[in-house]
Amino acid sequence: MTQEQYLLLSLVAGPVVMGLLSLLIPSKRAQWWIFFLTVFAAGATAYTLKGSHVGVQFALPYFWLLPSKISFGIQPLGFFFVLITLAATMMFALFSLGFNDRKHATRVAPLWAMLVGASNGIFLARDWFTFFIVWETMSWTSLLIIGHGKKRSFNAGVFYYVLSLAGTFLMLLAMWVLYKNTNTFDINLTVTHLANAENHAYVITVITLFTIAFMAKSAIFPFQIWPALAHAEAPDDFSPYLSGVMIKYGFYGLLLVVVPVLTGNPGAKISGVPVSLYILGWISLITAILGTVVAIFTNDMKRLMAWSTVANVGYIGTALATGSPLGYAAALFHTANHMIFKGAIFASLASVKFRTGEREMHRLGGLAYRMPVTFFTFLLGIIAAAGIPPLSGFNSKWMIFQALFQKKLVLQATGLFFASTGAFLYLFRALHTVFLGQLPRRLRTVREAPLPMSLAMILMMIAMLGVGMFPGVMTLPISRVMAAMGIGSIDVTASVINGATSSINTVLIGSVFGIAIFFVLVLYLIGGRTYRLRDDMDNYSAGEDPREWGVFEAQYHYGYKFYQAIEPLFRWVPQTQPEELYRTFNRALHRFGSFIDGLWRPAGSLGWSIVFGIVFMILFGVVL
Amino acid sequence: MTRDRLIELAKQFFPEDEVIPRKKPGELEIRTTRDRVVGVLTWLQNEAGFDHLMYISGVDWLEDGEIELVYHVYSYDHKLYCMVKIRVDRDYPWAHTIHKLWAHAQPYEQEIHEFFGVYFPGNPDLSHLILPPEWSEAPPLRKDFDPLEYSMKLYEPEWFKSTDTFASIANRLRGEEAERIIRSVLNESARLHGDAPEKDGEGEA
Amino acid sequence: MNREIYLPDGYTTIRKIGERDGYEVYDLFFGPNHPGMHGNFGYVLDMMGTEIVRVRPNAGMLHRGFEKAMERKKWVQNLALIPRVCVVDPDPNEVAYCQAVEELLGVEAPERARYLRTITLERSRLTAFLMGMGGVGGAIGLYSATYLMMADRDRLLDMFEALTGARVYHIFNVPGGVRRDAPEGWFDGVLKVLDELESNIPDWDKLVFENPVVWARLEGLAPITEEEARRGGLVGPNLRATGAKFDVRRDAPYAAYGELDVEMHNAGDGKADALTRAVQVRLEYEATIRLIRQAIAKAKKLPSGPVRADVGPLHKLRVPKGDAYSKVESSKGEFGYYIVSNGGYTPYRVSVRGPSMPAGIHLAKTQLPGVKIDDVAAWMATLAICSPDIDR
Amino acid sequence: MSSKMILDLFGMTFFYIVVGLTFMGLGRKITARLQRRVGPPWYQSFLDVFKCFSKTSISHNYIMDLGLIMALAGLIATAYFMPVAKGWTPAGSSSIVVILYLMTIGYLGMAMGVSASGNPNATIGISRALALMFGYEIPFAMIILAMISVLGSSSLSDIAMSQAGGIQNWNIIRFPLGFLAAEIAFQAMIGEKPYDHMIAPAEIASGPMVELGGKFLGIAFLLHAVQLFVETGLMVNLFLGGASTWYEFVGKQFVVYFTSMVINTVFARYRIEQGIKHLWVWAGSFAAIQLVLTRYFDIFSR
Repeated sequence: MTQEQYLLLSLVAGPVVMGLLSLLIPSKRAQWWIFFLTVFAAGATAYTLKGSHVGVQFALPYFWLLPSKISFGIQPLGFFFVLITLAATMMFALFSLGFNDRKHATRVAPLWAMLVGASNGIFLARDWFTFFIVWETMSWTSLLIIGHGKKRSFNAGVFYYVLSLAGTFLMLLAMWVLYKNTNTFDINLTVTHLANAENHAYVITVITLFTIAFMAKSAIFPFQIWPALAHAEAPDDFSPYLSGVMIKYGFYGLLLVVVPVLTGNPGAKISGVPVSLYILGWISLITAILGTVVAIFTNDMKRLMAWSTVANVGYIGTALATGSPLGYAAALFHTANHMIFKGAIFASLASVKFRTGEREMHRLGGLAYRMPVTFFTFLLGIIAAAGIPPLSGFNSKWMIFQALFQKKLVLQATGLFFASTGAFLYLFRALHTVFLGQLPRRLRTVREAPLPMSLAMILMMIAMLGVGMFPGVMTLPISRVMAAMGIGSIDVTASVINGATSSINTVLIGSVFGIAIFFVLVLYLIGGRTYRLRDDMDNYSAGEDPREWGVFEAQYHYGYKFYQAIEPLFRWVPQTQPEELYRTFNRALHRFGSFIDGLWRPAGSLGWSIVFGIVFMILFGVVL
Repeated sequence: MTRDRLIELAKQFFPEDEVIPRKKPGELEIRTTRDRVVGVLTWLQNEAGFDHLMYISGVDWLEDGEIELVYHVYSYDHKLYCMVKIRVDRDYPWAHTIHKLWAHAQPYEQEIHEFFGVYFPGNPDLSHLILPPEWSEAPPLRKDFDPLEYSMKLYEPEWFKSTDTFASIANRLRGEEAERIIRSVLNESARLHGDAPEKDGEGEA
Repeated sequence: MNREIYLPDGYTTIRKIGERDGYEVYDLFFGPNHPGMHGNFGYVLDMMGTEIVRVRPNAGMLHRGFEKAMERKKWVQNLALIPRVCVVDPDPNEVAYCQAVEELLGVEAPERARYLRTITLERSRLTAFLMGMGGVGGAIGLYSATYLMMADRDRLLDMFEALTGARVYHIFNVPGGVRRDAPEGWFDGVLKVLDELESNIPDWDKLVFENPVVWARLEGLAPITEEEARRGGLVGPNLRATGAKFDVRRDAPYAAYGELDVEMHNAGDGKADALTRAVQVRLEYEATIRLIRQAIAKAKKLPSGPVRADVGPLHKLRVPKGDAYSKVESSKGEFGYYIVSNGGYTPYRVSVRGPSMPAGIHLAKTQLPGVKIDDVAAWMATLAICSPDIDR
Repeated sequence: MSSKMILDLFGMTFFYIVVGLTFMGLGRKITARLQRRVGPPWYQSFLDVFKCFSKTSISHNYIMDLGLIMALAGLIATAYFMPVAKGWTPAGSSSIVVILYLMTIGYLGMAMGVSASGNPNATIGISRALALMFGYEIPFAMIILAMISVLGSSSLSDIAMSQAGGIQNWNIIRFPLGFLAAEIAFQAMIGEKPYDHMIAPAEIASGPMVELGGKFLGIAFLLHAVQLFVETGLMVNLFLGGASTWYEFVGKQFVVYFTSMVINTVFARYRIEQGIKHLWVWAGSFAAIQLVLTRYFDIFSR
């Protein structure tokens, strides 16, 4: 085994082993330190492997119980994902190190370390069997992390787990079918087999199975409910990872299987897009719109951002579904950008919750005056999320629009405009309600987040600005990855993106904006003297003193039902309440269980259950 | 229903009360007591068709030691106007609330409570609507509340007592005319408030 | 501060939601110096989202103690105070006060004076209607209506100036009649102004009453049934808009109304929303112009004579003991003065019934919860709430 | 980025502000004349801005300063991407998506600045303004998409250039329904009646302006001026054939603004949800019909 192979193995096994080892340590803080160091070690390892190591492979020898070898290898796409996820994870780990102080520490660090290993495993797996193992490891570790010892959170985690389990079964079925037909588990071989298959119905079936599995993981409609539960109930410092990194596994899967297959075997097309992708595009668009609209009327800040994640997943899906190189690149780029900005947003919300313990937005307010770093992180995060130049989110959103323009998918583009305008609504609402307006008296003593958290947030800000000004940091590797995968390439330089219908120069945009700021600043400075009010309540109240009427800061802050005026216009959108759905789901599951239970219980013997089991297994075998 | 018929009926129903026609046609007056007024008003509203409560006014009769409450009601259907008067003790003034009969009696009672100090048990809101909440003086529309005295207590007394202020204003105007006007106003004011209303005002401007 | 809270029964649930924790409800101060507020008056609105859950009227900013001040001033001096009870429509105050004094004195104004009073009152009503219709426009953003109708009102004020020397507070009536006769050619001047106003009506209809946006804003806003209006103390156009047929000018005629044919218009039938109330004012505006023409036609034929009954020197006026209630139909409805005299140089008690109290205080507390913040100004404008007569 | 370019940008900033403020003054004059008033002189807006900037101003906190600076800078930066005439696009590339999204930073800055003042009236105004964005952005986006799908370029200067050669080539002729939709949306975009929910003095006491005074109000004035320039410029470039000289451009802009002011004078204000619904129903359906006809039936294209 070469050194590279060891490094490759350590990327996957290292975090898992360190996680298991740290379980033995009783101190929570020590566990978090180990997690932090593990992530940084993994990041460093990945960085040393960067460059011309494509094709490095590693396979565990045959083991009698296993039907296949366990093999990992560096592929361009997977390794790109490894790099960006590890980069993001390092920031989140730094953030977590600050977050898990004596008061807030949770026991999820070992599990999270294992999850990081599993995550790398997903991106590095070379065969379906390995893929399945690491996928499952990822699922249950994240379930336990989301649960983190709280009943409510555990329920949310179970909901998430059951949904992804349903997806996993379909994936298993697809793998089985592929194995039946090709006699191999190797991912590349099976993809090639599919891309060259004659029977198009067969290809579509397999792809659909895979797609549904990945959709469940990425919370695309109709699986859009789980993030609102899981992201909101997960530990606050884990939410950035959940929303930034974990929701992207589905897209990795789509890019791994579906895109190459459809590039080789497109079948029928609608406006130049393969039919299945076209349908996926519409589904993603529905996801984007639904996520946006529900987010607008959500009051819980973490849940709001979870719905925003759903909406962004919709953008990525729409971009991917254009079936063009520009679309794939836009999807990849937005994946990376979303990782940073949603991570930053969740991180700043976590530090708000860290200091105040509140999650309902209307109970907060005015925190920008007390927590400037958190505020600026959030501000830059929402500017990026709303796709406003010169931050990172704009570049990828622009590319998505270019991809849609290129294929003249005007209706989808209209839908995306809708979702993107809506994004501005809910993002500003969160900004105002949490950070601006009146600072309630009980929050006057709130301090800025601790140093590691602030440092992590500053790093994220720099990343957003950097990628915003120089998208080449991301687009150039993406272009290379795409070329290596054989799905086309895009025309980019460090600061210029050439789309289908026009091109942008991000440095130019950034610098003219800077110059404009300079002009306005000069104007501001030559204007009259300014003095600051010490008292926030000293403002226009139509001639009345608010305090005389029993109105204090908290009663002078408009945050609850912020968009009540336009609520009547959105009656047609199902206002998805995750709790209710969860309860319905729970009841249905329980009823199904009772039904099964009732089938054999009257007989009063174990025999019936065995008979049923055998019949079911036979049926399953026949079907396959 | 004519006025005569109404008077007849009212006398029949409320034999203890005085029911008198007023000078103008279509107007009558019922003098009753605090305990019967709700009954009278209920009868007027429900049986006699008086569905419009115009308002309630209060009159402070200082010499009698009583406060008079006048309920002005009107019948849209019969075009009759009726004044229902009761008198309550000035030192312990209270009356039954009628906001269950006419909901908008609530602010009127609130106002009478504010300006006459009449208490209406059962009225949901007797806070100060017009006066400042910290008002601690006598109810202002009572006859024994003197606004001049109150103002002198509230503001700087010198400003009111000294005529120099006015004289200096007159000097500043540098006009004999102005001074004459101000002098006459001062005289008039002193005459009116100095218990000398019988003298004819020679300084009328 | 011990401002008690009064909330009608129907809204307790909303209040409970709001009070479960103190952060869902926030407060807005609507007045006293809010651009949408008419006069120095205010509502403290407890809001949830953009919807009102509780209203606390905030009156008293304008309180000048007129009722107390009148007890300390001579009968005739009070004439300078009373027009200020309602600024936009001052003459009904003067007439009601003078009529009550006349009733106590036992004199009657000469016929010529009664016609002059009628014409003044009706012209004052026109100015108030113009301001009211413009105010409805202003409350929903149609500022052109405000400006244009103000211009029309100015033409009327010019004629007031020609008659009384004052533009807003005319102090034209005195106990026993009016101060002076109409100057030469004044009637024709008024008729000319009326022609002008009438020719403008189609334009205002197009601008305001047929404007689809105005309809969209006002239709269905704050409906009041006839029964509610009758029992709730609503008067004047607000009452007539619901279909009730009542007008002081017809049912208890005063001045010269007994000899004139006062038209009765009802914009609604059994129920009136904001739009119906606005239209009611518009209908009465046109009817008022016709009524003035009628009155002028009759007044022109009157023989010349005194315009004031002899009640002795006014500054030495003493009014016999007794009490009197006199009411007139102002532009906002029934305006009443209850005057008690103990035979002295000054009134013993003057009590004013303004038309705005039931609507501005009571109806606000019951009807505004559930209304959006968008509609508060429009609600006030269509109900023609005039805060000075709450504060007096 | 040479020093000459910075100088150019400075000159252009001055140009935008002068044009915008002149428009504002003329708009007030037009409104006054329609309302039978004399109205202020046309240069009144300049005087207002000078006065505002010379006064002592009250700031609630640093975010208020930052927000307003960001807002004005964002709109000025947007204007740099607006092709005025041939060779008069200071920042070169003029992708329409850039313009649409850069404009948002102006709104975001304004919203941030005024809601930092802590007045609920201002916040309601902002919530209305954002909600209204929902109303007009969709029709506007649809029209732009229709144009892009015909032309194949999303650069605003390309769109303007493609209409050269006479009035028959203007998009107002080629996309009549789209122009109607854009005109309705434009009314909402510059916040004139019937869509002036954001300001609505009688409802929320001037909304966002409620806490602004001194130079902050001055910045808000300039913001409106530049906003007028950008949005009327957008209409001119999209529908009225762009321009070859700057005075032609300003003249066309004034026509657009004049129309809008006249509509503003004779309409009341909708309720906010009615306004959005109206935009969706009318502007939205016109734009959708235009889009479908253009994209799928190839009508109206060359």
